[in-house]
Amino acid sequence: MARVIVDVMPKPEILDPQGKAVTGALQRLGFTGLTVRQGKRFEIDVDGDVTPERLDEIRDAAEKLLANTVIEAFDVRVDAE
Amino acid sequence: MARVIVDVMPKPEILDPQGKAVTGALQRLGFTGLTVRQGKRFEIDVDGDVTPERLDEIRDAAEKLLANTVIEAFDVRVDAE
Amino acid sequence: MVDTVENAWATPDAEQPWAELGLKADEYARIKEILGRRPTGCELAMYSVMWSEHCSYKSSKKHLSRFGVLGDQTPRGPLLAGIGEQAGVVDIGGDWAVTFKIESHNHPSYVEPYQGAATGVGGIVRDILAMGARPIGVMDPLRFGPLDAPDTLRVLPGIVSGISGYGNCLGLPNIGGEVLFDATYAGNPLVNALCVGVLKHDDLKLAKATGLGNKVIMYGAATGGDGIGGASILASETFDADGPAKRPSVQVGDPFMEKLLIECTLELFAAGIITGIQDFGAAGISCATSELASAGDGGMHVDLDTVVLRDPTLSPEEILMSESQERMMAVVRPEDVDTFLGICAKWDVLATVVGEVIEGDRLFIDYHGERVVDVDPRTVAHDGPVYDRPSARPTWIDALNADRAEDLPRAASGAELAEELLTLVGSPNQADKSWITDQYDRYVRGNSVLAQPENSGMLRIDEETGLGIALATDNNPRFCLLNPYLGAQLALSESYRNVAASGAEPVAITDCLNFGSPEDPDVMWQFIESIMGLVDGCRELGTPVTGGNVSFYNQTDGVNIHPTPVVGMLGVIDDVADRAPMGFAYPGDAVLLLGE
Amino acid sequence: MTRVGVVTFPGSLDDQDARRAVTLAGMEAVPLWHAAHDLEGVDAVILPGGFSYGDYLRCGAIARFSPIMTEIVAAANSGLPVLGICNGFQVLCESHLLPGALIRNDRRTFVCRDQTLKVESRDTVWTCAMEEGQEIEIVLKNGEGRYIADDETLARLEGENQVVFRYLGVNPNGSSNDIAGVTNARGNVVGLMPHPEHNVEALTGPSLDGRLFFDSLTQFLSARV
Ligand SMILES: Nc1ncnc2c1ncn2[C@@H]1O[C@H](COP(=O)(O)OP(=O)(O)O)[C@@H](O)[C@H]1O
Repeated sequence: MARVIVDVMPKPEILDPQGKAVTGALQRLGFTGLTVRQGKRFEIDVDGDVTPERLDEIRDAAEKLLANTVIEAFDVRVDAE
Repeated sequence: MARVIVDVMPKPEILDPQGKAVTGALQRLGFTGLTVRQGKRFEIDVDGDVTPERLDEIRDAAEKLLANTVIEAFDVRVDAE
Repeated sequence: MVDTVENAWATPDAEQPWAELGLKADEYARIKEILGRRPTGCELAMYSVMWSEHCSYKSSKKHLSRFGVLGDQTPRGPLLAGIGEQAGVVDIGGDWAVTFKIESHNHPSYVEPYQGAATGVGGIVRDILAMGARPIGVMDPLRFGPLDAPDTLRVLPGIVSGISGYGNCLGLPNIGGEVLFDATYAGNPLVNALCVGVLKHDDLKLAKATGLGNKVIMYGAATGGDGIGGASILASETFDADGPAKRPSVQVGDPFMEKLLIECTLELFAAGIITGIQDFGAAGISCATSELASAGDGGMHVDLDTVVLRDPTLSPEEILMSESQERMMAVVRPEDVDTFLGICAKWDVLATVVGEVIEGDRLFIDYHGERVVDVDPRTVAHDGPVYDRPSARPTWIDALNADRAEDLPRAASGAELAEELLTLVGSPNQADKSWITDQYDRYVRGNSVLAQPENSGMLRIDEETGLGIALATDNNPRFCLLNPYLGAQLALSESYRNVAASGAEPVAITDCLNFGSPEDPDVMWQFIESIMGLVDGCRELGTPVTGGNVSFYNQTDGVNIHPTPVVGMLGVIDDVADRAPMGFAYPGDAVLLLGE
Repeated sequence: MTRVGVVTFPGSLDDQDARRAVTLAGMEAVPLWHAAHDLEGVDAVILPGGFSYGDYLRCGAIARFSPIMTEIVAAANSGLPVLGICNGFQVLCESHLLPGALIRNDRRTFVCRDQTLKVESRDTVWTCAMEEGQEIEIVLKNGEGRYIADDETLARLEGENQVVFRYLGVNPNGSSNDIAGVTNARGNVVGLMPHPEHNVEALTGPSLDGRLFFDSLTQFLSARV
């Protein structure tokens, strides 16, 4: 079984309240000099081989469903491991 | 500026309602043979160099704050790019 | 290079992208006439947003003024603030007053349903807060296309969870609203949001900058490049040869920030150190500075370099136009600045002194040590164009009215009648709405006496005496299409009845006038008729209009939505224990039918 | 008079409601600020509902590290009665005062409803005035109220009578074993998703069953003296 990873992150120019909250919390905990943006990670187990067509299909799915492309950017890749 | 990635995923034995919902939604959209687990991705911009000590520190932060190790597993790595 | 005032004098013929910013040729000419020179890039940015339909009400101003004849008397006493303020304020007796207002966020919710609806709630809540009130409840009249239309499937879940996500996170009970499905809204959903707040009479705050030497403080979220599509044009013209960085077309809300802003602002009020305050709505700093300055008794000087930025690449034009959410501007005596900053620090709210009230009546804005704005703020905030757009009774309206429901075939048998009844009660508009309303917290704050599925929402205001308020919103767009004058009155009387039926005395309204394109004479006619219907109806009922909102250009592929003037009625009840819930309470009670 | 502390975190929402409920129960409500290291000598603590720090990371994850929580964890471990309601329950789980975790509802939307609960254990500070098996109606409102724990933990909770409340009729969020609330081994720390503080006045709540929580506290404290 092959695995494809889809990372979905808020676009850089978009406010990221979650990342802001985490950045602040880390600071208060004494972890300084760290700026965080928070996004989503999807691990997709694919039945059968991950052909280029299959990958395109997943890209399509990411665009349609996994990411809200108005405010998020996504990245699709085959899991290295 | 260096970047560290922390991935946080629900532990395999733990229910993942979001992933289940996404799996179902993909199916309804006609994307078959895909099983999804959904987690979080943190992109951390680090002031200064990412020394092994700094990475340990971030691992500590992940353990304490970014993941709830009762239900989640995490992975910390320096961004390849 | 920054386009300074000096530069504007020196280069009178420089080309400016006024048309791209939505200004008409005569409007641009008028700005030059006002200034006696061409505007700087920053000035052009300010005028263009403030003179937009959205901010200047240029197509509706003339007609909205008719509400003025209703005066400021409610059955319970005078309005403490009326149309023209950020929200109307009603004396409800005792020492208490209530402020409420409804606003639309239709277009943003179509583009990005979750964030559009969420920031719609955020915006109206700040309006209420800026009056000096604690926000205590929200309502959300919604209109969608047919329930099974693909676009409804796209926008509805996002809109509902946006309202729920933001409102719940602020801790404001959702005490009512509407959900209506009609083909007219396919491709143009309506998201109206109402907020109500409570204050003591003495707590009333107005948006004005007074007191020479007083400091102007911006607080809340940092300023980013949100919602400044237009200003990017300017930036590219005046600055970077490569064009501006990408600017988001949508704003993302941060309800947690807003919750902090609310608590922080209420503590600032309580400390008695705010002499003037304004929320940031559309048009950001342009709006806040020009409105505060023109309502006050002096001028204002602002240093843009002190504005805290989320995105350091913003040009001064963009800083002025940014619609970043969760920001406020306050005017504070110099000796109170430290206290002010201390309270903000306690709530983890960013605050910076960005300017001060100065002698004279000009608004000066500097950037990198150079003057980029030198205007009379009144010309920005209030002297925008006013249009008397052509209106005409639609040619189709008689035919539409002639096509009467009475001409439809009638059920001929009991079985047919039963079938019709089932269809009726099973239609999405009649069916139970709890699949939506269950996503809203109706209990938080512990004062919700009535909420869904009741006729009106009711909140206890005074725990000692039981003094409370009731609110209902209503509109039937089909009636309004058939006859906008009577349709508006129907909306008005339905909301009146809903409030009265719960045991409260209706006292005043807010309205959200959702219409198609004002450039279409049919729409303008519908708009004027609706206003006249409301004016005549309100006069009859003794309920003045305290404020509201106009949303034009609601159309899909050039087709206008049915006129949708949503009315929000406020009622007062002396003791909420006397409320009348709907539904049968005791077996054996008599059932009476009132009216014909 | 019994003094009950009610913590306010940034983003707490039902703190005023919890204070009102405490007052209506004839006790003194003591506001506790998240940034303080002082419990002001209170007899019990309520962690109220809301969205502390926006709950953007995980519900309760950031609040757990606030100064007041350091004090509460220590005090709870030496027996101070602590009630965590909704977000407060989440904070207690994140602080490991209670086992398990709360995740997104299975229906993936916020849900607000009048919920029937079955009292499973009266062996706690906060339920000793209730009857075992009693059905109570308490307002429920949450987006992330699905209680989960690994099988071993669940078995232990069930075996040692640490499940305090179960959803009856409808399981509104998909919680394992219909669990609505749990307690620690000692019975002084209770967390539940539903909101007893919204069920103390006939005018504003669907029942008066929330009062039982305060009756229980009173009973416990008076028995102890
Ligand atoms: N979008 C909404 N938000 C909050 N409450 C709503 C919303 N839509 C409907 N409601 C509430 O649900 C109840 C039933 O609504 P509705 O079926 O429209 O009733 P009615 O036809 O009697 O006005 C009312 O209490 C109304 O305020």
